[in-house]
Amino acid sequence: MTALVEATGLRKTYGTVEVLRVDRLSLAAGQVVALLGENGAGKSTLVRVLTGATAADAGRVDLAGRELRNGDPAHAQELGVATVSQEFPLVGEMSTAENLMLGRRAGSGRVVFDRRATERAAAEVLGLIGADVLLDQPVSRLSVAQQQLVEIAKALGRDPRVLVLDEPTSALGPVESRRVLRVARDLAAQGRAVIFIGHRLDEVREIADRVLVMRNGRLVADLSPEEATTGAMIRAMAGDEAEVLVEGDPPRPGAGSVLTVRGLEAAGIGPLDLDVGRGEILGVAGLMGSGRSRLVHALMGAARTTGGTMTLAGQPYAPRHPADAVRAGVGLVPEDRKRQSLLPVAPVRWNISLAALPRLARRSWLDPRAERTFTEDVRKSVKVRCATQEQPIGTLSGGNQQRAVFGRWFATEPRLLLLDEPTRGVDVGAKAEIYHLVESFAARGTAVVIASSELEELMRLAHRTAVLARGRLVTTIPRSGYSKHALMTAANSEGAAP
Amino acid sequence: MTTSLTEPPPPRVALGGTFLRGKEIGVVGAVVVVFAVFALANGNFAGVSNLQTMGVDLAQYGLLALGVSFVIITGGIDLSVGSVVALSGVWSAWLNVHAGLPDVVAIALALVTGAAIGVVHGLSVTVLGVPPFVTTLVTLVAARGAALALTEGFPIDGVGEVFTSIAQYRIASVPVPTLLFLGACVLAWLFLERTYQGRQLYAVGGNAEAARLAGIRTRRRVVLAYVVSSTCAAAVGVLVTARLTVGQPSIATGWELNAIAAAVIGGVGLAGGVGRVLGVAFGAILLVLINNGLVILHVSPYYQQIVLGAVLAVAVVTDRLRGRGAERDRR
Amino acid sequence: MTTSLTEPPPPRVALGGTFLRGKEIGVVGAVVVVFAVFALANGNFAGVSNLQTMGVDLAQYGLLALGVSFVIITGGIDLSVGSVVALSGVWSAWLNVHAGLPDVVAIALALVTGAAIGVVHGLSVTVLGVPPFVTTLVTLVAARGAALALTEGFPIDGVGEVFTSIAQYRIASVPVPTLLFLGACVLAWLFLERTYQGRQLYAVGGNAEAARLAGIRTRRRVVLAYVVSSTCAAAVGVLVTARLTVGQPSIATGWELNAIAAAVIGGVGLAGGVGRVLGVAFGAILLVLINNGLVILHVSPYYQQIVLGAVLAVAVVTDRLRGRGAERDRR
Amino acid sequence: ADDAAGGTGAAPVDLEGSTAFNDAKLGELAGAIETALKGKDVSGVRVAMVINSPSAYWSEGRAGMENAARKLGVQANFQAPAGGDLNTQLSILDTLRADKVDGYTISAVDPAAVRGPVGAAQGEGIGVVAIDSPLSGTPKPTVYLGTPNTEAGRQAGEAMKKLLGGSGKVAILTGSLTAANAIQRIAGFTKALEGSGIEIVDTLNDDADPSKALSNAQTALQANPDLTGMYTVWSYDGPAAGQAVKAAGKAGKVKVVADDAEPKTVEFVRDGTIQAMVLQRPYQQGYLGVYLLTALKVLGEDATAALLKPYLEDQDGATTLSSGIGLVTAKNLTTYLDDLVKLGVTS
Ligand SMILES: Nc1ncnc2c1ncn2[C@@H]1O[C@H](COP(=O)(O)OP(=O)(O)OP(=O)(O)O)[C@@H](O)[C@H]1O
Ligand SMILES: Nc1ncnc2c1ncn2[C@@H]1O[C@H](COP(=O)(O)OP(=O)(O)OP(=O)(O)O)[C@@H](O)[C@H]1O
Ligand SMILES: [Mg+2]
Ligand SMILES: [Mg+2]
Repeated sequence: MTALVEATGLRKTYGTVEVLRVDRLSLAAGQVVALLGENGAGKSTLVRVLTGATAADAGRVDLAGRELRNGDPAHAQELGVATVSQEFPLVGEMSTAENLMLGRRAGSGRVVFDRRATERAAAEVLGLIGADVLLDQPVSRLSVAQQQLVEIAKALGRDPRVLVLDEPTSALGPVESRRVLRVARDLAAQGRAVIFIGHRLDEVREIADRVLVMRNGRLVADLSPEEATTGAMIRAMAGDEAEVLVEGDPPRPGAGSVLTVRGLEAAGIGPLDLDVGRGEILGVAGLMGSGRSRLVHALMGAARTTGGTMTLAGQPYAPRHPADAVRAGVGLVPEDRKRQSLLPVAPVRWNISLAALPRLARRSWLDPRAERTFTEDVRKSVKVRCATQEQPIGTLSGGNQQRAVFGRWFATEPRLLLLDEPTRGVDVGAKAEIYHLVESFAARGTAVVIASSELEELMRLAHRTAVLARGRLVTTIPRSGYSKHALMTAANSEGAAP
Repeated sequence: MTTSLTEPPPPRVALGGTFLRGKEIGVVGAVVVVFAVFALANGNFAGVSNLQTMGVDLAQYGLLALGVSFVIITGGIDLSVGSVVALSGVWSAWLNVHAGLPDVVAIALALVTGAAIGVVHGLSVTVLGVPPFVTTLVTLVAARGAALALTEGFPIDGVGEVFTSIAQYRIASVPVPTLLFLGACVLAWLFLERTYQGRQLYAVGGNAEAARLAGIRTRRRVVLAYVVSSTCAAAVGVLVTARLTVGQPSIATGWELNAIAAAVIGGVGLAGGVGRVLGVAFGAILLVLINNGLVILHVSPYYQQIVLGAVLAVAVVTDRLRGRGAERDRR
Repeated sequence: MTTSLTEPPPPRVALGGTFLRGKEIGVVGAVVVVFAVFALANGNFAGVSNLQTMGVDLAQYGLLALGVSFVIITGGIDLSVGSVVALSGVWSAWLNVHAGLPDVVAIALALVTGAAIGVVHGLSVTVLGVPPFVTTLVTLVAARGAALALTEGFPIDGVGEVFTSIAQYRIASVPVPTLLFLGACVLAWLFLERTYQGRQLYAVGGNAEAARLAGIRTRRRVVLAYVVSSTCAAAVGVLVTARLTVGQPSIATGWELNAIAAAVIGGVGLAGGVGRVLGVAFGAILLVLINNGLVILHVSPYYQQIVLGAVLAVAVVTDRLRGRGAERDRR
Repeated sequence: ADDAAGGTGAAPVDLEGSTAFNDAKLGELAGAIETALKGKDVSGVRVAMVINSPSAYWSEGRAGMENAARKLGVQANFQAPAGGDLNTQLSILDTLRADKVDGYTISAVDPAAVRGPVGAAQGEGIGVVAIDSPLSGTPKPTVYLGTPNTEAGRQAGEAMKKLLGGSGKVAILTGSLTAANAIQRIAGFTKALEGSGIEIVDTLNDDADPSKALSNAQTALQANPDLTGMYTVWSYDGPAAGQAVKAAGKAGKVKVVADDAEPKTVEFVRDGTIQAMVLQRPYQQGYLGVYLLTALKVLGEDATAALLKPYLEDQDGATTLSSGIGLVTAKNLTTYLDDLVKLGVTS
């Protein structure tokens, strides 16, 4: 076995925090290596250093026997590295085709841009993962899942010797995920090296030839597939004291209805009816683009509704703006963290207190000390790992950002909580924690609507799951009727006849 | 269900508090250095009467910069302020002299007109979706045109007592305009740092979509920002007319760039969501100091702009070099 | 599990290809309407010799707008172009008259100086990380100052033959500057739409981090954009000097706003990553048409700016209202 | 064929130029002041000259200021608001007061607007002399050293009337619609044309941009094919008009009267494209300005007033020390240029 990736003495500090300390790392060709760790453990930082996206403070990286110029992604690419980044960097205003071929040249010319050849090459690249995305649309019009597929195809198209997948399936449904995993396996079989970062342990077990675990910026475990049981992985990630339990049942729902929806119509969805009771957790399943996100947006008043009526806690509810929804006691954790949730350069404190500000203020006036204490409490309750509350939230790891967004809405103590892909990019421990939080809210009477691509998540959390197809409600499956098969079959049905 | 997650490690860093504030340290430092240098070079520079002169200039540039900062914080830009200064200066004089309204009423009406211009800007940006740059560029042209049309080129002479006393009165030898500016700074600070609407302004600039989904009435906040900016500009127009004692349509040409420059030098980010009153005020002070210093040090007018450019360049570059240590590797 | 993957994409979209192009339709339409109205109102407007006058004006504004567009496409801004025009105009005249260099050498050196200014801008933005607004603002002040210092306010008379013939020659009755502008448009179009480097410029403006991670040398692209902008400005400086036959330090004051306005009206997005040559050219044409039309229709000088503002407002707002149908429901 | 004929058109014979200005009398006055200052220590005197905009026009005045300062041995500094900004000029005046200079001459962007700072300066015993445009309504009356702009405009109008033989269409080019000097000259020009058959068809503002001036001039020729005259107000407007007229092949057919003598204007006068220049003597405004300020400081107000008395006129309600008006045509151009060399204006 030849080592395709060799790293020694890597160090990286932000401010005074050392986030990476890896003395030796050697990755062989022909293997899928999974990299595990809690949110903020330093996984992304490690692969960013390996791929030149971030300059290390010290250390040396060799790719296929040649030393990488520190912090030079172009050089890494020359050496045969391709990366699927966690926050998929795409050029929003450019077409999908050009994004897929970004920084590369299709056709024969080196100077003259060949649009047709580019589109042909792009279509081919998309074919590698069987994705079906319009090539000439600006990429900003795609859904998160589609963007993630584009990002994956973009990396595969480079025909890499070393492929880095940083949470490649976080926004994908089960079918697409499976396809991506298979492609990764195939590449390894062809003698490439694949680094796979993920928080879904079943995926890791399915794909990995070797499991590396990180904690606080260090490599703390190196497991073979046989050693890598779920328990062992969790223990390695969280330290010995941790005992994470993801299984379980949600608390029993209370009596009484919180939200009733009749004949709701909005762009591309409906008409559909829904009921969510006190303390009830309603799952929403469906394929990519089936309208889950638009449903929760319509419930939040963030998308214009064109028909139907709603009542919330017995009162007529017709939000025309999310502000109306917030005032009525509704909260939304959107699916696209970067575009829809974060104020990236603002401190963690601002991000957490954002939705609760009006109620935190006394007649408009904010008391900074009260805000700080309040934020600190919330931060602790959702366990955001950060140096201080004043740190820009953009510098936190992805999972910690997601926890902060959760904190934002938990702080408003909503009557109805809308969750769109809520645990995207969240580590197992935190996921359990978030499930726990959702359940504790439900236990206090909050109604929860949770739209998710992860069937396990719905099966674990939801009392009932509504399945959408083409914007219409196909069926609602009770907890007793859960199985992956049942959910998938319903999602693939044609939807109610118009 | 027994989940006992590891608590995050104790906060090891004192990054936070200083991270944003660091931007302001740069300007404040530059102000101190420039002031010291000029005061050493000419003893009269730090004299009371020169400080008063600078105070009046500061009131004008500073108030403008303060208003513009509100807009920039929401992620917009306001190019119209110079022209709005001219229009409001002429308009208040016209109302006072030609329409015969009492001084105070004329001034109030000029401010209201400024606010109305801000409302138009805000609605154009939020409801029509015309980019801020274009919206306010139209006003840059049109408001200057209106000022010119109102006077047909002739300055409007004969404004009343209240105008002149605004410009001439001093309280504890601080000129009234300077006091007004200080007051505006305090108000702006209170609003931006101590009310939730102020925070929401930053949120809108930081990420409008996230702000909207968090239940913030983004349009209202944006409109508010433009109203503040135009009203500040209108107030500056009144101050300038008070100082000149005539309504002159040619005043304040190009001041929008000064105002934006003061804000940006003071650490307000043009991308929106970032910036503080302290920085803006010191940005304006820096510009006023340099401009005044060039005159009092007898720099030839043909070389003043080169020197101004050089001083700015040095200030900006050292600020960057200092800041680079803190946030290396972001690209 | 063999399931048909994604839902079929929303079929209603024929938007794609025309979506961006739509922005340009607005300006082109406005140009046609304005031209028709003015030509009907005064027969001389569409006469050959007035078209020539407009052609020369267009060469100046248009070239400037074209250069600035490069910078805006990378997500930056260039406020210095007006001052660079002045500096290069004076500098080429100085080299020619006072240093006694041959005309062509003087012109070439002025262009090289322009390019050098662009390099400085580019490095300041990319390496030092000084925001583009601040970087070019410093040059706005300093380059104007240099032009003033070079002349001490006194125009430089006596430029050579080559200068004057640039301004006076016509090929098939099209003035040389206009031809130069058209040539520049074709080159810019080829570069931006038909070369990889050009496409990479858009990528850098659209998402600099994505471009960097894709292995694009973002800094080089950004530097290139500033070089193009400053060199265009320097060329305009030479053209203006050629037209005036003297090097005048006070030319082109405030032209940066005209240039940026032409670009933005032509659909170049200030956030970067968006914009086409066609739109920029028509944006510049629109401004030139209106400015010239106001004179030729004898609009009172006191009302010209109001009318200019009103025409712009109408053009921009109808454009938006038209565009809104296309992309409703995004907020 | 037309072009050839137009290009050789000579200056009309009926226009009588004059280059005397008021140099003789002002030279006398300077001598008187020098005599009075003899034996007094003037080395500590600091004066300033504040102009309205840093332009070519003022380099002659600056030379005068420097020559006078050298001759008397006083310190003089030269100040200008960038871009002719009114408010900046006020700041400059206030700053000079704070700097405790002994006196300044001022060419006000707007005479009404500088009343405040000038009053404050006078209150602190700083001598103020108005140049280029008169001040009124200041606490203490100021001497005005210069030419009434209205009068200059009137003379331009008279010249235009003669050139056109009493009828025609005229366009005015100006750098500002708001600056006092522009307003007054245009007013004087308009006044002179009243009652004649000459119509002012366009007044075009270029906002102090020479390139816009040229474009305006060209457009004016397009817009009015029957244009017969142009009056240009700011210094660079003359060359702009000359060039546009020449390029249109209308030299000699469209008569141009220009204020100020930029080199290019002089060239155009020489080749007959521009028929007349209406000139001031900024040199004297700089030169004698320093003398007056020094006298005010060293001799005191009363003694200075006594010295000045024989030379003062009353014009436009201001006490005027006229620096004269010149009308320069192709015929007396050389005399004018030689005089400048004699004064020591190098360019
Ligand atoms: N630009 C930055 N500035 C400051 N700190 C940073 C920056 N980028 C990352 N960090 C810090 O480095 C640590 C490691 O982050 P990293 O993104 O590598 O975590 P991760 O293991 O990928 O987590 P996740 O699973 O949540 O993606 C975190 O504590 C994060 O806050
Ligand atoms: N405002 C909009 N304008 C145009 N298209 C939209 C809009 N909102 C969503 N879409 C598109 O409609 C499709 C379905 O949207 P939605 O996001 O609701 O689906 P989803 O079930 O949540 O699937 P996903 O997994 O993609 O999030 C997506 O392809 C999305 O790109
Ligand atoms: Mg990560
Ligand atoms: Mg979704």
